[in-house]
Amino acid sequence: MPDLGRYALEVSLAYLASLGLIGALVLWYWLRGRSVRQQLDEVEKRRTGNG
Amino acid sequence: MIALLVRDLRLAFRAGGGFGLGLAFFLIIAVLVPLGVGPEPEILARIAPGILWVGALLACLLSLDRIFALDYEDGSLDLLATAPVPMEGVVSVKALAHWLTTGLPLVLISPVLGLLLYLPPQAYGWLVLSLALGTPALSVIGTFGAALTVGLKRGGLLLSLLVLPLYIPTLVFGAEVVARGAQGLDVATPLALLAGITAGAVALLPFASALVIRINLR
Amino acid sequence: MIALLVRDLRLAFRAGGGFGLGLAFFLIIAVLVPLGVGPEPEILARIAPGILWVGALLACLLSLDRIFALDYEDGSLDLLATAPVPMEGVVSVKALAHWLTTGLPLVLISPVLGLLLYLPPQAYGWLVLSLALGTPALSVIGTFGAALTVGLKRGGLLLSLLVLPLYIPTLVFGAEVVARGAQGLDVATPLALLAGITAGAVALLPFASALVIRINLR
Amino acid sequence: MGLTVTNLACARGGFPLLERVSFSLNAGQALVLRGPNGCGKTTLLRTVAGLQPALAGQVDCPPDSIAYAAHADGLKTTLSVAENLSFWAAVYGTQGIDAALEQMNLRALAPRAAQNLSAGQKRRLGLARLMVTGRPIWVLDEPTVSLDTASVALFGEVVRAHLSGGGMALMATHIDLGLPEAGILDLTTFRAVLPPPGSGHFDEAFL
Amino acid sequence: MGLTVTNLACARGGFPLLERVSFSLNAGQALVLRGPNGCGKTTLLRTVAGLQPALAGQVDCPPDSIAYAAHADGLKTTLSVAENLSFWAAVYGTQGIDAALEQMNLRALAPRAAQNLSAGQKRRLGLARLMVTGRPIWVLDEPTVSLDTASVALFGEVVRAHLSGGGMALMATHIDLGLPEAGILDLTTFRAVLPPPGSGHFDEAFL
Amino acid sequence: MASLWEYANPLKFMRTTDWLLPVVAVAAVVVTTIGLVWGFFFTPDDFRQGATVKIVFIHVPAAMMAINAWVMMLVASLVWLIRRHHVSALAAKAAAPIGLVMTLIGLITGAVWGQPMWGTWWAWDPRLTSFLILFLFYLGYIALWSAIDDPDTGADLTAVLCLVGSVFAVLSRYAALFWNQGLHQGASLSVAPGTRMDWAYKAPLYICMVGFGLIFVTLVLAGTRTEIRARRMKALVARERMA
Ligand code: HEM
Ligand SMILES: Nc1ncnc2c1ncn2[C@@H]1O[C@H](COP(=O)(O)OP(=O)(O)OP(=O)(O)O)[C@@H](O)[C@H]1O
Ligand SMILES: Nc1ncnc2c1ncn2[C@@H]1O[C@H](COP(=O)(O)OP(=O)(O)OP(=O)(O)O)[C@@H](O)[C@H]1O
Ligand SMILES: [Mg+2]
Ligand SMILES: [Mg+2]
Repeated sequence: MPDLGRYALEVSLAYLASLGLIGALVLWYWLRGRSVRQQLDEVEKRRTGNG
Repeated sequence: MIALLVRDLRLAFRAGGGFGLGLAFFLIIAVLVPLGVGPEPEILARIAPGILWVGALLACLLSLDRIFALDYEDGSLDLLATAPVPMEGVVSVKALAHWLTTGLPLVLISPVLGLLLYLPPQAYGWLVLSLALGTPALSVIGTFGAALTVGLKRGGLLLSLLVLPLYIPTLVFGAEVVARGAQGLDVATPLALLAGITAGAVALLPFASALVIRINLR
Repeated sequence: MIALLVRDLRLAFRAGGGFGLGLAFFLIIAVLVPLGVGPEPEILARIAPGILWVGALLACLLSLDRIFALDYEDGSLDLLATAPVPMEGVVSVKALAHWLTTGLPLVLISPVLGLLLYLPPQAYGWLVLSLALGTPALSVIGTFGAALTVGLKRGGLLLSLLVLPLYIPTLVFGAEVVARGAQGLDVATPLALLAGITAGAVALLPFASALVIRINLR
Repeated sequence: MGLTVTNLACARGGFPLLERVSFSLNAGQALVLRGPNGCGKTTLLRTVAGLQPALAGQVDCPPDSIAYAAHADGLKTTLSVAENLSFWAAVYGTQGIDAALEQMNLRALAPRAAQNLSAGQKRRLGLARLMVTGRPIWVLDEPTVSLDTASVALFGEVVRAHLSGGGMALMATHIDLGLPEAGILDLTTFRAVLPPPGSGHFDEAFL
Repeated sequence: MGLTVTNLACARGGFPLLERVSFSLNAGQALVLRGPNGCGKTTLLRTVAGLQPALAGQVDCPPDSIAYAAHADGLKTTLSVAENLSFWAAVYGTQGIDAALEQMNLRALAPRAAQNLSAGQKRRLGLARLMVTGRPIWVLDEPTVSLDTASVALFGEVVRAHLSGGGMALMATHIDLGLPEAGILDLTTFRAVLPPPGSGHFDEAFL
Repeated sequence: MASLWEYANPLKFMRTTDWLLPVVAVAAVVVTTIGLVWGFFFTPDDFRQGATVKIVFIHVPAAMMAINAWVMMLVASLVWLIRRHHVSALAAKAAAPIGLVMTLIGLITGAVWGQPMWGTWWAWDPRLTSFLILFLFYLGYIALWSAIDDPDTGADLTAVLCLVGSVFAVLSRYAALFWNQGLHQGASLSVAPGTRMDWAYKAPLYICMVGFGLIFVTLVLAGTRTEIRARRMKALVARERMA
């Protein structure tokens, strides 16, 4: 851990907040992507199954 | 009754945005004012309480016209009037839904906007508290105004005209709480008056609104 | 085309108020701000240009959602789209009608409100001139926003969210003209920029609005 | 335990349209109101439903027994068909929208948003609402507008089932509903007659 | 000099409803579209009127020759009947609303605000609008909704007069219009067939 | 090479991104980690700004990507309006939330940085102001997408909004500059070490910029794939109901 001096709070806050936001965004894209893919697979299966 | 609340909240969300829009409008006001007035921190800090309260009031105001208008236009208001729910209940639920989608988010985001307008740190608590106490009154009074103008085409502007004078006491006391808080003065009196207005409005206005709606449906 | 203008103006008057309501809203803003901010003349004089411009902008905004919404709901927009008038013309006429019922009255009454907010005497001319130059842009841009959101339920707040950022340049230059005028500085640059924005918006945006309306009617 | 209307007079826009309308409906009966456009059918139905006060006469029925369906359907366009129905079921405190969906042939449309329905499909949904109210007296204003023949027959079935369950129906319409057993009331005979000019007092205009 | 529709395919909400619709109308002819609720009549009429793009095929008619009347009447409720009509006459650049008022039996209602009309009276006003457009091809979506029998007959007369003056009419309806001479096109046979499952490409969903 | 437009075909796009996405994703993670670790742990403190200078490694790439994302949406919208390639419309849709988050990160890191440097969380400096305005544009764009049901209508309307909005965003930027210059502030606040930044900072900064660019590309590709699937699913479900 580098010595952040008297700005430790600010710097770590900036890093944490940013990484948190990016993480949340990635998580959201990933979860939504997965759920849509599963739903689509289901629909495709139903479609070819019936046909 | 709960079904009605759920429906109204659901409609607000479906229609794109829900919470988001009131918030965004509030944010935009906080951006526009400095753009118009100029960026000097002293001036902005001085007018911040007033501007934030006026902004909250306008954000409420802009969403009022849809409280009953949509239900009136598609005929559901007629149907609700013949349904086994008292009109007073319908009106209160509508006001509650309006507050949940508009007032509450404003309360929660107001500190961020205080930041943008250089609100002094000691005033943040009072800002949140005064908005939390005052916005229910805005919703209830607004519902009354919406009930008065339901069925009038282009009710939007007329509605503003009717409602804004009714909002004045809430605005004055609310802004006063924040302004005094910012200067470190005693806030008890305006706070009590604000609470009084809200309590009175919530207790009595639904009856007036229900009456007015019934008259408008005739 | 003239028939459409006449009809829109007539509708605005029938619906109660016509000119009156936009004015009243503007007036109310000018009253609310001192109530929220406090009565000190120096502060008010300092913020008057900005507040007056923000007020004009909000008064325009409030009446925007009805530009197309009523015509869409009762089906006349469909019928107009099949009538022998170009959609660009319809859109321009609507913007013109909106300006005549909202922008123009604001321009005319603004000196009175300047008085309420202690605007310095030398700024009155600039206030009227800048509003006269700027409000047409507000109407045209607003018409574009209204065209984008026609047919969306609860378009009101979404419309504000879309339109207000587009209003920013007009607001900045308009308020700057008045602020500089109040301090006796040179106003040529912001005035020219304001005129440029209005000219550009009036010349180009109707095409975008017409395109968007056609898409929305599909 | 039915609907009795006695000597009803009703007005719209402040001036009287119908006078001395009397009829009664008992369990299992249906009555169709007929009359040319503008004769006051909608006005009469709104008065019966309690949405506007009567000029004179009275409407007797058990409290909370009327379900009213107007020209407009009262649909929320952004909610799905099922959501629209469940909402009304919850308001009226009844359970289960399945029977209504089934009988009005809306099952396939259940998850579709109401704004994506055709005119006739919207109307079917508006009528399905009646079935979840659980109310005995149906007051319907031109129920079969925009319906195709199959749907009109469907609607006839539904009304018949409602009647045979002890319900009542009061309907205004211009076209044939496929309900030969329903009584018919022609409203032209009840037109309000204005007092002869000059006879009256000044306050005659303030009815 | 007529309306020719060739191999038209149209879609609503992004997916196809009708395919290979072809018909043509010559001066003096009328065609009635029939089909169950939701089969795509409104969609077809909107496509013909040019309000939405066709998926395939084409609609040939002289420019500016179509007058369209939708489910909604497009009335301004605060304007009077005469003002509503004059507005449309001015938009279409024709003169005189008297004939239209006369023929749709609206003379007595002329000074009345549109919001004070009954459902059927509103509809009559909506139909009177067609007569002031001066357009040869009328495209009508359920024109007789809410009309009483007398008004339907009146409307039949008006259409007949229009046809005998060389006009054309394309109408969708579920009920009898009293126009035995009109051709009938049943839309059920033109339903769009989906490509067999699995056959298509992935991008088949992006029409 | 075949025409670039081939990738506008959804099927082709899906096939290509099947292998491209993992590659870009791994690259994004690796590059960003290198850049941030280098920046956070292995850079000296600035003689004036102390450790806060480390914020630059997030702040500047995020601010850049916030602007670039809008430019990319503008290009994609134009492609959609002119050539009507569905993939580009959906790519614009997928890019908007990323741009929004990048803007937010720029704002937050800037605010956190401003507190020690300027003694205030927020100043109405023209650059900051125009960034806030960009944030509003993103909000409006996303709100419009979410308010419209029909996908093609949504694509058309948001594309027009993006076009018109871009013009006004540029205008706002000049307006903000003008506005503040008129009031003689701004300049004194604007610390611009970029001009005399030395390589000890520049190298990790450039790496971070590339890393953020790769993150953006990864997320856009993933988001576009999701949107394509969602679109197809919607169509299939609607057909099923119709049948
Ligand atoms: C909320 C506040 C802030 C916002 C919205 C913001 C936004 C921006 C933007 C848009 C850029 C341009 C990126 C580019 O053109 O590539 C930028 C660059 C930069 N910002 Fe900030 N900033 C903020 C606060 C700060 C603070 C407090 C500092 C430091 C004291 C700072 C230092 C820098 C530096 C060093 C650069 C890159 C060098 C340059 O282009 O001049 N920023 N910021
Ligand atoms: N404000 C008003 N002033 C005068 N007359 C009015 C007013 N409002 C409505 N009317 C008239 O009152 C009558 C009311 O008709 P109502 O709507 O009850 O008719 P209806 O029998 O339902 O007709 P339809 O079959 O066309 O639906 C109409 O003739 C209408 O013109
Ligand atoms: N967004 C959408 N997604 C899927 N289907 C849709 C959408 N919008 C409309 N539809 C369907 O497309 C069809 C369109 O019907 P249209 O309005 O053309 O019918 P119509 O023949 O005029 O019926 P009616 O006789 O009831 O007026 C309906 O079945 C409707 O459910
Ligand atoms: Mg009626
Ligand atoms: Mg139809």
